Amino acid sequence: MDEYKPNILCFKCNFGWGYLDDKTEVKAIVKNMVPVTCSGKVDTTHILTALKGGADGVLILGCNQGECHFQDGNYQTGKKILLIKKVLTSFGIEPKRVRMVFSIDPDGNKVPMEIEDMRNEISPFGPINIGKCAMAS
Amino acid sequence: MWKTECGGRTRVEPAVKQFLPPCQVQCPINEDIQRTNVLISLLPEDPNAALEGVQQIGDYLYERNPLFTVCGYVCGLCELECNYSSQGGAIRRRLLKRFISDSYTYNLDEKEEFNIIKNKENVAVVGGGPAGLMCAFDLSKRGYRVTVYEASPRLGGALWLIPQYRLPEKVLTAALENLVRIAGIDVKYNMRIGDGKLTLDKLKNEGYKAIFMCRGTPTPRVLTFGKDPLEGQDLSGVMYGHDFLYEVSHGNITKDYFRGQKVTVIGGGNVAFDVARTARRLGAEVSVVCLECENKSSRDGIPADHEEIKGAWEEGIEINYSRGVKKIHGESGIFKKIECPLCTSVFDDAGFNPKFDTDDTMFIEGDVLIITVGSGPDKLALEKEGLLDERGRLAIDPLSLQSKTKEWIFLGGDVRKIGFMVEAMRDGLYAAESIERYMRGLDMHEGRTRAFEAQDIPKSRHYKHEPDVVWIPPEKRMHFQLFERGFTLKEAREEAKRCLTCGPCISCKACISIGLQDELPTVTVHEERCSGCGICTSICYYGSAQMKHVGDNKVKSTTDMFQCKACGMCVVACPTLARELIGCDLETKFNGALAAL
Amino acid sequence: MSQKITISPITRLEGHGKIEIFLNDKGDVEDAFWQVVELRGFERFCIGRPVEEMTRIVPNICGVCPSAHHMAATKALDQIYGVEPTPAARLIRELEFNAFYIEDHYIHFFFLAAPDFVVGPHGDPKERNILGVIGKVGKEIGLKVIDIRKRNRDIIRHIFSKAPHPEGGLPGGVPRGFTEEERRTVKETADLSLEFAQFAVKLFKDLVLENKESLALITDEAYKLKTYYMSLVDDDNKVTFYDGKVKVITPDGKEFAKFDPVDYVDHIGEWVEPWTYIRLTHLKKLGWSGLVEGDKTSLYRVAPLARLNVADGMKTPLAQKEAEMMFEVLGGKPAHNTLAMHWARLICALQAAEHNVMIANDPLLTSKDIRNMDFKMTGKGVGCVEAPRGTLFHHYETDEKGILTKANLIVATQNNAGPICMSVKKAAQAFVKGPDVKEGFLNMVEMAFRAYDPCLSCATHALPGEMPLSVSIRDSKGEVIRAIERGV
Amino acid sequence: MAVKPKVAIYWLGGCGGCDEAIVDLNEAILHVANAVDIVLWPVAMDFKYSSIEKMNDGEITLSLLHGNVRNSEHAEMAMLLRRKSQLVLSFGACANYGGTPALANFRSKKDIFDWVYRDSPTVVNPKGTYPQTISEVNGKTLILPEIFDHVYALNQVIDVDYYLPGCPPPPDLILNAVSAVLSGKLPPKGTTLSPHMAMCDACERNKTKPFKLEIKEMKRIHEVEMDNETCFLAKGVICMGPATRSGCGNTCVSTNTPCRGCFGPVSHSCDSGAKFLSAIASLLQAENDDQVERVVDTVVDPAGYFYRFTQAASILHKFDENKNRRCP
Repeated sequence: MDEYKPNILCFKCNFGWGYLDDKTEVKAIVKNMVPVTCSGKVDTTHILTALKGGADGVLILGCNQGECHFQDGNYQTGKKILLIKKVLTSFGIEPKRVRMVFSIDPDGNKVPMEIEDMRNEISPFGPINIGKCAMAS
Repeated sequence: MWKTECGGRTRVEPAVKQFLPPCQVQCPINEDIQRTNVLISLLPEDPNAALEGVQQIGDYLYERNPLFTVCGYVCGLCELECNYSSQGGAIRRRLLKRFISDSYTYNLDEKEEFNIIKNKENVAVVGGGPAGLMCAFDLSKRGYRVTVYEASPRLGGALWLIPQYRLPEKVLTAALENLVRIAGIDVKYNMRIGDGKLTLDKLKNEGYKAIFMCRGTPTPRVLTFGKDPLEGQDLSGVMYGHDFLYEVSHGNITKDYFRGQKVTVIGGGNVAFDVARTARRLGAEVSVVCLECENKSSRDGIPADHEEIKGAWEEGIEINYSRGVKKIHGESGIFKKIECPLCTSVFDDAGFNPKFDTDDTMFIEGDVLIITVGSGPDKLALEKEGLLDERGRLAIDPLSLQSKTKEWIFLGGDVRKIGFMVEAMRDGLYAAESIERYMRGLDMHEGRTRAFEAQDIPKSRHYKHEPDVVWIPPEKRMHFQLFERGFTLKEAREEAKRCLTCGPCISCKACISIGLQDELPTVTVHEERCSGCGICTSICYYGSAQMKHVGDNKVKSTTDMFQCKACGMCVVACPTLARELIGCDLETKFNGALAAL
Repeated sequence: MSQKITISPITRLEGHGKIEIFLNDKGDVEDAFWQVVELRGFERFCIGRPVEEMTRIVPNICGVCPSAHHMAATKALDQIYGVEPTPAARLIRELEFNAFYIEDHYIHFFFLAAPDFVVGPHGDPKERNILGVIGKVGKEIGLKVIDIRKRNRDIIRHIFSKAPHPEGGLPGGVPRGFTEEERRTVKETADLSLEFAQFAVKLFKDLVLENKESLALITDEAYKLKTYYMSLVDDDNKVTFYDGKVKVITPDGKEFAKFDPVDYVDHIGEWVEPWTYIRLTHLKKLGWSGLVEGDKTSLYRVAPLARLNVADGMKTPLAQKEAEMMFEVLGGKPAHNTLAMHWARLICALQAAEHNVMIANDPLLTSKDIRNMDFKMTGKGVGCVEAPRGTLFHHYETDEKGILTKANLIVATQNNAGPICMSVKKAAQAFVKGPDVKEGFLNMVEMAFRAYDPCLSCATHALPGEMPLSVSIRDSKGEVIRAIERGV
Repeated sequence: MAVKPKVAIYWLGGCGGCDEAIVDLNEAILHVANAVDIVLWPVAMDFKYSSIEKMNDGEITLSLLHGNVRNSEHAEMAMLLRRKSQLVLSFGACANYGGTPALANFRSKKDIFDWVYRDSPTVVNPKGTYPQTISEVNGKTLILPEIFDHVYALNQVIDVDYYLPGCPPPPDLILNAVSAVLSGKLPPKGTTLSPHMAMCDACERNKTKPFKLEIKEMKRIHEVEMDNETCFLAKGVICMGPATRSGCGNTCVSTNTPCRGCFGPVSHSCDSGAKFLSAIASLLQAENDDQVERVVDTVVDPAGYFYRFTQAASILHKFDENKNRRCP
């Protein structure tokens, strides 16, 4: 049997990530990619639904702080992520299963690396188990 | 790869109240600055890959402004209104445009002619300056057969007065020659209207259905004191700035022409400083004398741009503020010195009406006196053509630029009102529109008064300071090469990123043309779901999410579509799903990705 | 051949449980168990919550006596944040608590208990409910009950938002006070309540004492149980509800212990049995005696009768008179007659009503000084009140940020759990003789149970809600025998 | 005379507050009692549930079920009444979204048992006894139901026709619901019988919310002096109002107590907690980027606030639609 590979669902901001890439390429390597025009559009419900829907991790690729095309969309989502991590802990879900990256990569070459990097971090957790309840926090 | 598509061209609707970024409102031809800023900010880091992009951005700019390569060197009007001025310095739009121009200029020669079917009437344009060329370009694109009558042996008009250390000759010539080639415009050189037999009526008889008259201001204004012209302006060693610059640009003046000589320049405008700095580069020791005072912000402040004054000062040019010229002294027909009383005030409520304190008078000696106090139109010619009213002023309708005496004649450019290059270009575009309306028998005015509202500065937590412009140090720049360094690709991307893109998406659409998204989403409010909690107004950076009162002291949120950028922040923040992004494919893509898990 | 008796659910009690009655070969009751069948875990899932939120969470332990939990939590907050409520705040809290006593005791008596006395244990089951009661005593009285209840719940609502779930008790205060105009309404309610309280006691006496059968029931040996008793008493050893010391007396009425609620851990033990989810409280110092009564027992009882047994007397004159009369009828203190709880309950309600008349006339009631925010975090609090169904303990501990790290709750019905088991067994032994049982007799078993007004949603603070309390009678082989169908 | 419609009232894993709420109808309850034939109401009436079993399917016109589902009895009762009833009204926060007791889903059953029967300070349990589903006591076998390790909302166990929110639902909404059934004037199935707007719409305090609301630090309710007109969020106190359905009559906010969301999400919203999280996050403002974490940390126990009443129905803990309703 082949070793366990966590499913990562990845949101990427079009303004910072891979807009030069002729879509298909990165798409081919990276499944479950959701391009979005500004990471600020990503809502809590998206992230939770993704985890519920079987994503072992959710990765959000946003622009550098202060370089958001819409002023502060990445900052807004950043705050959400911090809060969501706290909520996930109560649900007994490892907060590291949600990650936000503030950077820029027009060619999108870094995207697969970022995803791999997150995979490595969360694979020890094993597949996500929402039913599981939190022990003393 | 970097690719924009012509899809998503922005439109600036006449006669429609529209929010625009202030730069675009300020620009006389409403160039969509934000859009190209965004595109530049999205250029690839790799210079070669970027070149493609620069080319495409250039093509886009060229379609609406064939002289943008020149503007990039000489015009920074938009920067005056930039929202960012209040927060660390205006976006250096001129340098950004110059960054495009720097490489685009060298592709102009290869640029293909527009493929236009010329099936409309013949139109003559009298004068090959910015106004005329712009008009000819626009009419030609509309399908008119346009002929430009240029008095001199080359196009460009007043543009040639711009010294080459600010505007390289190559940039100018490339722009001018290719413009007429690409737009398929016929040019007749050395044809001075009103000169001998060639009159406007004659042109009309030759079959030109309409004529755009933009002969500029060929006549230098003479120096006066009080009402009367000063004597001594005919002394040897006394000349007029415009003639001087003209000769320099035509290479009729050798370098070191003024070596060892003392040159005095009269005038406080940009042209005067062009003259002074040019003279300096020709070896002269230069001093400027102007009526206006040093404080630019006061009513009597010096009109020349801050950069000009700074440059001149760096280059060792002495500036005598608040001095008039009461008398020009000469000896045996040769200029010696001027007598300069203190100017106590330049303007009063009556307008230009200088007052002097003759008790405080200084003498400035010199070998050469260059008078640069402006220039005016060739009144005689205009009078002969019968284009003036009883009070000797141009008889035209200010909106349509149509002559009140001859409805087939249109006038614009400096001849109408001396101004910046791009203002003349705007006249050209106006005239073109008027001529089209005149030909098609349409109303000359309807829907031409524009109502643009400048967008406020967006709320941001990261305002950045403007980058410094790099000038070659004075001692190293006493020549006619450019003294201002342009942006590198990296600098250009950085500066373009700094742009807050105040303008609404509808006036930009850069993201669409580069394929970041397929269409502009819009935010709708489902009022039946909105509880008026106002969280959307708190989050909105553009002031587009607003509250309105409904009936019994309740509030509901609305979206000002003019200002909204559909960034979706309010949609995410809305706790009751009252706000929705229409035309945003996020949900579809998300569900797709979810299904693929 | 085996027959089957089932009655389910046991009705008219705020909560569910399960009674198993075992017969021996002779068909006599050999054993009986009362089981509580759920666990909710409030003590655990409140961990990690900001402790000031407890006053908004614990009322959900029970929708019947939420005010008790809410008040206990509020008092625990005072200690955790090291603040004394302002005098006005304390007054307002007592007002609310008394109002709660009134509405709670009357809903129990008229909706749950009265049918047995008014309609009679053998009455038609269809009639044996509040509507039946109203039918007997007259609609206007039914409306009066409803009106009194409504008015007193309005007081609760005014201070703590929702009567079924009062919320918002704050450390050192209350969220809302009274204006002069509002005070007038309070006074009106208090006066009417007092009037009604006197009427209710009278009604009980008319119905019960004038009625041989009922009186016999109350004094019947089958409904007696000799245990220790526990209750809060004030400094003069009088019955008190909002605050006081915990006093315990022996089955023959001597003082066994008197302690500050903070030390409850030293005195109260909770025994775990495999056959019920409820923990059986007992007096720690005596050790677990098992389910026995008399001198050997370590079990104690709480609730109205216990209050009257433990205290030297009532706080208020009218109530005091009634109490004296009750003990006279029952033959002195302590009274072990389980069914006398109903009587005692009405007397407690009377004290609450009298007390509220005093409060309503106290000018302090309209003071604006209703919050003391001079916090000194102590990190520990034991909130204790005398709830309608008995002494109630809320014990919280927090970290320095006031986040709950530990919670332990001992609630009224839990204190009575053991005794309830025994009362039911005793009643069963008395009234169930062999498989051939009249429905009315089974109801009399239920009455033993109902007297405690056991609130299982409380008792199962550890467990959600309730399930039907079903009584099944099993023969020596454990087979369920004989069925009587009712209501069809 | 015409047959009165049969009505059953039953509580599952609840606290009984909903029954109290029905009693709170006060006089009106007598009229209702006249108009309908209450066939089951354990808390107040003497009818037996074996008689329910005897009924024909759909014989009961309306069943009001309150409380969540925590053990097999709950599930069985819910299913029985579903079978016998034409309409099932999910009554109150517990039935609708799990209610406060659903916070138990944040912990494990074992964790709860260990504390209650072993670790809590008052426990005396030398033999380490835990309650058993089957136990022998001097030769007698006693049975206890198995407790699920998860708390479920009613519609996760049976099909529900209408929802009545609140902890507990207020009398006026109860009356409207009942009379809607009696008069047969029923909205589409699945409707929540309450105003669909969020609290702020009905909240007097909303006026005082600033145009640009920025929260630099979350305050806790006991830390602030509350007056009776200022918006709680404006004072930096968490109030679930913006994400919570209205109709409660503003009972809490009018007693200077912020909303905790017992009415659950508004229509169209699946998870009020998640949406409120987004809203709050957007209001939090940090001076600079390294302050963000500190500011967010002033929101203590977000899960406990955002899911106070709706944990069981939250995105993370509800059932996936594609799976069939299952009853563990």
